[in-house]
Amino acid sequence: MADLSINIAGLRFKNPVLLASGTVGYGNEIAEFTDLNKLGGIVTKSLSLKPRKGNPPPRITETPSGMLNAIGLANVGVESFIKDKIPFLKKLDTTLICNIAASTIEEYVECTRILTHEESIHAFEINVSCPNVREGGLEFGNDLNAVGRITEKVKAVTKKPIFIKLSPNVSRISDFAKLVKENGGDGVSAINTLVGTAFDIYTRKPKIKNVTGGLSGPAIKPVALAKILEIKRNVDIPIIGIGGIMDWKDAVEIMIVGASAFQIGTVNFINPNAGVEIVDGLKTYCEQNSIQNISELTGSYQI
Amino acid sequence: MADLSINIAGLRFKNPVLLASGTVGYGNEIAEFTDLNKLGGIVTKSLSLKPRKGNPPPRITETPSGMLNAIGLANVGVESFIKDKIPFLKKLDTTLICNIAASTIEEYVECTRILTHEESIHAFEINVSCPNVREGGLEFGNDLNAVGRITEKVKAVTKKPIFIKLSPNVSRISDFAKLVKENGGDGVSAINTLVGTAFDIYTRKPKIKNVTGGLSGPAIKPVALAKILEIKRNVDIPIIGIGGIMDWKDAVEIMIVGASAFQIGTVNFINPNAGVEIVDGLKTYCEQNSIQNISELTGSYQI
Amino acid sequence: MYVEKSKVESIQKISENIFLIKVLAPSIASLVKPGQFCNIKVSENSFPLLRRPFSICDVEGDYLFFLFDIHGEGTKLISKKKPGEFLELLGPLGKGFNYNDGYDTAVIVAGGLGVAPFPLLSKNLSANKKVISLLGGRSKKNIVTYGLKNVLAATDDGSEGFHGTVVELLKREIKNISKDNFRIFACGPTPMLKALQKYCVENNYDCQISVECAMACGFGICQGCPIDPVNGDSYLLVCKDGPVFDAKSIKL
Amino acid sequence: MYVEKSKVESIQKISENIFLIKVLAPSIASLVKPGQFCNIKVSENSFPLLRRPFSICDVEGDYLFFLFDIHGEGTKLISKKKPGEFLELLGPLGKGFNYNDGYDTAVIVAGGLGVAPFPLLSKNLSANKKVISLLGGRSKKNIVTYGLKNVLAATDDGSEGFHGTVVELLKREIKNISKDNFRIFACGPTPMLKALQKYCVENNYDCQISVECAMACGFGICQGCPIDPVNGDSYLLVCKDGPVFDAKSIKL
Ligand SMILES: Cc1cc2nc3c(=O)[nH]c(=O)nc-3n(C[C@H](O)[C@H](O)[C@H](O)COP(=O)(O)OP(=O)(O)OC[C@H]3O[C@@H](n4cnc5c(N)ncnc54)[C@H](O)[C@@H]3O)c2cc1C
Ligand SMILES: Cc1cc2nc3c(=O)[nH]c(=O)nc-3n(C[C@H](O)[C@H](O)[C@H](O)COP(=O)(O)OP(=O)(O)OC[C@H]3O[C@@H](n4cnc5c(N)ncnc54)[C@H](O)[C@@H]3O)c2cc1C
Ligand SMILES: Cc1cc2nc3c(=O)[nH]c(=O)nc-3n(C[C@H](O)[C@H](O)[C@H](O)COP(=O)(O)O)c2cc1C
Ligand SMILES: Cc1cc2nc3c(=O)[nH]c(=O)nc-3n(C[C@H](O)[C@H](O)[C@H](O)COP(=O)(O)O)c2cc1C
Ligand code: FES
Ligand code: FES
Repeated sequence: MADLSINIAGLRFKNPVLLASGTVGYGNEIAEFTDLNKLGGIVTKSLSLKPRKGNPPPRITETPSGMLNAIGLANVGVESFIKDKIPFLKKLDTTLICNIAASTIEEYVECTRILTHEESIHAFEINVSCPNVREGGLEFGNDLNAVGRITEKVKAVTKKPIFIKLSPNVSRISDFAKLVKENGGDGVSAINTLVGTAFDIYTRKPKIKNVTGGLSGPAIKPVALAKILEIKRNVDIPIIGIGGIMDWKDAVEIMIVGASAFQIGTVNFINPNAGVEIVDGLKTYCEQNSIQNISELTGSYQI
Repeated sequence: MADLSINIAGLRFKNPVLLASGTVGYGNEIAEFTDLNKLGGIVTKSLSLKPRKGNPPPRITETPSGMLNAIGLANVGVESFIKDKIPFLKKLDTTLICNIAASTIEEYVECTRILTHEESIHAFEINVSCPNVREGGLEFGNDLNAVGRITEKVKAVTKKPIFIKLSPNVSRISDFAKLVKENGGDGVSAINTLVGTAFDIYTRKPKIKNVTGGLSGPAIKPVALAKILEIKRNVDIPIIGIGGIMDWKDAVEIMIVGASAFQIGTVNFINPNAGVEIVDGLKTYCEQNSIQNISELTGSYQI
Repeated sequence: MYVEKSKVESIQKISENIFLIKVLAPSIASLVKPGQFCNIKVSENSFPLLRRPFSICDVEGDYLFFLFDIHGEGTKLISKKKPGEFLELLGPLGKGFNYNDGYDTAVIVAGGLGVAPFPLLSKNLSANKKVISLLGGRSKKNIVTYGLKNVLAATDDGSEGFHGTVVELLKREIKNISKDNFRIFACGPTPMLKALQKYCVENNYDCQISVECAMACGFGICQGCPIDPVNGDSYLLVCKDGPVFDAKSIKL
Repeated sequence: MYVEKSKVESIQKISENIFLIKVLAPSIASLVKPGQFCNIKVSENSFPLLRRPFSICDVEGDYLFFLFDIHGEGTKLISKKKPGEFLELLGPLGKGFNYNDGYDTAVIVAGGLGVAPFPLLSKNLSANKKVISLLGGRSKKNIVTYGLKNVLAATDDGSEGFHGTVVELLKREIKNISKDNFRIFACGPTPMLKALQKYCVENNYDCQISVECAMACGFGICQGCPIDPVNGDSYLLVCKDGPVFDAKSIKL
């Protein structure tokens, strides 16, 4: 029996299968369809200090082998998260990662400072793909300096592992991973969605109200793999791979190019039991290929 | 009867449908399946000064709604192009754009200087997504300065229109378009392929020998649309839209977000008559929607 | 809620572009309430990628019925299913109609394929309730009466029944109905629902409407389907808090 | 060369995983030479995106035959086609076998589904030519003799015919054959072709091999299918310059 457990920054995951932020809410609805205790971990919907209403509809549209979303980081805010959502989450036997999104560096720090006291939260994922209100809406995620500073300052207020979730909409993602490492980050999550859009050819209006949205799903898998490979070849930091994983085969592929663990997003909407099926698929793959420990797969590409 | 003709930088195209560089060779093979004279234009395979053998196989692989290629700019070189390929191309009644790829700025200039004497070439498209040998393999296309300088220097040796083909693998593509404009470029072609990869999960080898390749096809359409829209909203320069167009509906969409003309690539491999079918589809669309002149569509989004 | 691989029992073309499909789905069938829906994976591969939401039209024992028209690629693929082939259902989803108490006459107001949820509602209404079904469509061939009782039609082109919209038909009929203690149940395109909502709010009529919008998951995890409530700062979700809402409670 | 929407006439399961499909394609059928192929769009939507290349197995009047096994999603979709449904063919593509003059005995050497192009070749060989068909496969069920003459089998597990590879079988049989003026025609997996190529080059046997590789367009516009020639600096294209090559002329 292969050992599927993995270890990142001192944190143990029972297997490398995590559910991605924004694609499982706070865990309760998807629990109707799947056994969350069988998964390596859950990353909660991006939290901001105060509740956010999010963008007006339409928020989503399908594209070839993908979807665009512009949810607008709708979330209940830190306070209600602790009061209303943690009680369900703390009962789960899986690793809980809390994703934080903010519009100022101070807000990232403040959220982390408050949430670090919650025992049931094992680590933080910092979503830097948010517009920076100070710099007039430019994304933190495209700004090397900002990513470095966020890592450093957030790290200063918590002893728990910090993963920085990187934007793929940059020329060299490994430069960002390098800065995360230099500033004490414990790992990177890659990738967030690609910027995309779609228009109705009769009304000439955007199919999502926000005009642009984030592209996810199988369409982006080749890009995610290339970004992860680029990080792996250039920076020695644990990578949580994300992007277009639909089944265990995609999961193996993302580990081969460098991921220590991975997250599944869009597939949850189509098959809410996908995570558990991937765990089973990985077990069989490991057995058939004489892999003792799944971490042997990480970065095992043959180039 | 709607007027499908368009005008970019003083150059007239009988319609906005062009065949993309690298997806029609030098026109002769595809002519077996379609009437090239019905199209707005043809962009020839990237030419370099000397012939290039290109990358070893495998060079292509399918991905969800897309494909990866790493042909490696295999081409016959400028001399053989003039001798062996121009004779066929000059007989066509369509606008001919010659695409140039090079590893040094001097090579771009030299190719243009030679080719500008060929009467049958109406314009040049400069492919800046090539590794810059001087700067150790970094892409010109990710380097603002290089794109500016290439535009300026190439422009200096030809009176014909110059379109710079932009890389999508950057944070802000409109910054590049701005530099093209400032340096006298006549337009931008957007987008080239996204960097991607794919691995075999049993051999753990890359599915294309070059490891990474360029992602094209419907999967990238949402990204192409967002990049074109970004340019349109920020820079006043003609845009030739490229990326994932499969049919006339996609073509209308790309014009709505800002393209004056567009190129079709991957679809030629699947349906070599796609260009002519798109011309027909555009005609019908224009008639049904009372569009007198197809250029009315360009940038006609309702946001 | 279940994910159920459901065998197609039969598929019937009701009119030019409209189909009724019957599938075996015992687990879901045992739970359904009128007004609920299933989110359906129409293919075994990733084209199309997302599920497609469809109202549960009717239930017969272990079988579910869906009524649909060909809209795009997803519905085209369903229309080509043959008996013995499969659909993958996720459901039953959403809150159904609140139809048990507090009124004597059920007034169904449906536009186009908005009739879909009403055969089951009609069937499940207790026998002592009166039902009137007002159906609107562009033309005669868009009027689907499958499973409905006491039907009056309205067509835009006058080819069947009342010449005009179904909301106008309701306004005409209301003088007969309004003597009763009635509740309106409505489903259809958003412009129709808007007109109906305005009319019902102005007249303080009891009205439940079933709303459509783009969906990804269908059960509350993607936040893709927000709708603005009349009261409150945060959006409701059409898939989880709806698709049926009190006409007074939401902004369309 | 044509793009032809071809109606499926019949589809037949030859063995566990192997199918023979017959389609109506008069324009293409009128042009085909043995060893050519078609690039086939297996669905009407963009899944899968690219065409799939298949050797033309046989021609009967206006009909073409293809022999295939289920490999991935594309071939799975073809295997599910029903008579009356369509495939979109592009072809005939590539250069076929050079089989007319200069020899008396045709020695067919095929590994697995590499038999595909040989029924048509066998049929088109002039009557005065002798044919020997050597077929290799993992096991008995992988040996497909459809349309072939004078068959000798080789299986890896010995369940049929010679116990060993088809190249080993050729080496054994060659003493009977080599008295004749013969030409070898081969198709199969690359490792088999490599072994055969080595053997033929060493012995200076006349041998034509049909090569497989990933393809996008199939007619020379994508440059996706290069193969290294023994002489020359630039690649050849499998789709246009091949798929049949003289064994001496290419590096495998
Ligand atoms: C709760 C609910 C119940 C529904 N019940 C029925 C029913 O019983 N019968 C019926 O015929 N239709 C029903 N619809 C509409 C049906 O879901 C769409 O017609 C269908 O998704 C179109 O898919 P397509 O692939 O054919 O079209 P496409 O246009 O190709 O779909 C593209 C995308 O747009 C979305 N979309 C397009 N139109 C709609 C729409 N009107 N509503 C929601 N999403 C849409 C699809 O989900 C898909 O992601 C219902 C919708 C909802 C939300
Ligand atoms: C000239 C030529 C003739 C062929 N003739 C036959 C034949 O007569 N019968 C038959 O069964 N098969 C034949 N093949 C192989 C056949 O094309 C592949 O089995 C088929 O493309 C697999 O598609 P898939 O979607 O089922 O598999 P997938 O693995 O899902 O295909 C994924 C991608 O890989 C490519 N690919 C995978 N395997 C191959 C391969 N071996 N060769 C080329 N491309 C591949 C496909 O084109 C596709 O782009 C031939 C190939 C070539 C090049
Ligand atoms: C509807 C939706 C909402 C998302 N919300 C968030 C979010 O709140 N925070 C975040 O960091 N990522 C968010 N993401 C991005 C995903 O976590 C993931 O990075 C992306 O979808 C790529 O993975 P996939 O292709 O498996 O979906 C969201 C994605 C989707 C589709
Ligand atoms: C096989 C292949 C070869 C290509 N070669 C070139 C090239 O030589 N020069 C170039 O500028 N672009 C090249 N491209 C990029 C296309 O011109 C186009 O920008 C890209 O494919 C996106 O368009 P599409 O999605 O319609 O294919 C190539 C694309 C493909 C698929
Ligand atoms: S459709 Fe996903 S939350 Fe409603
Ligand atoms: S497959 Fe496109 S050139 Fe050969």
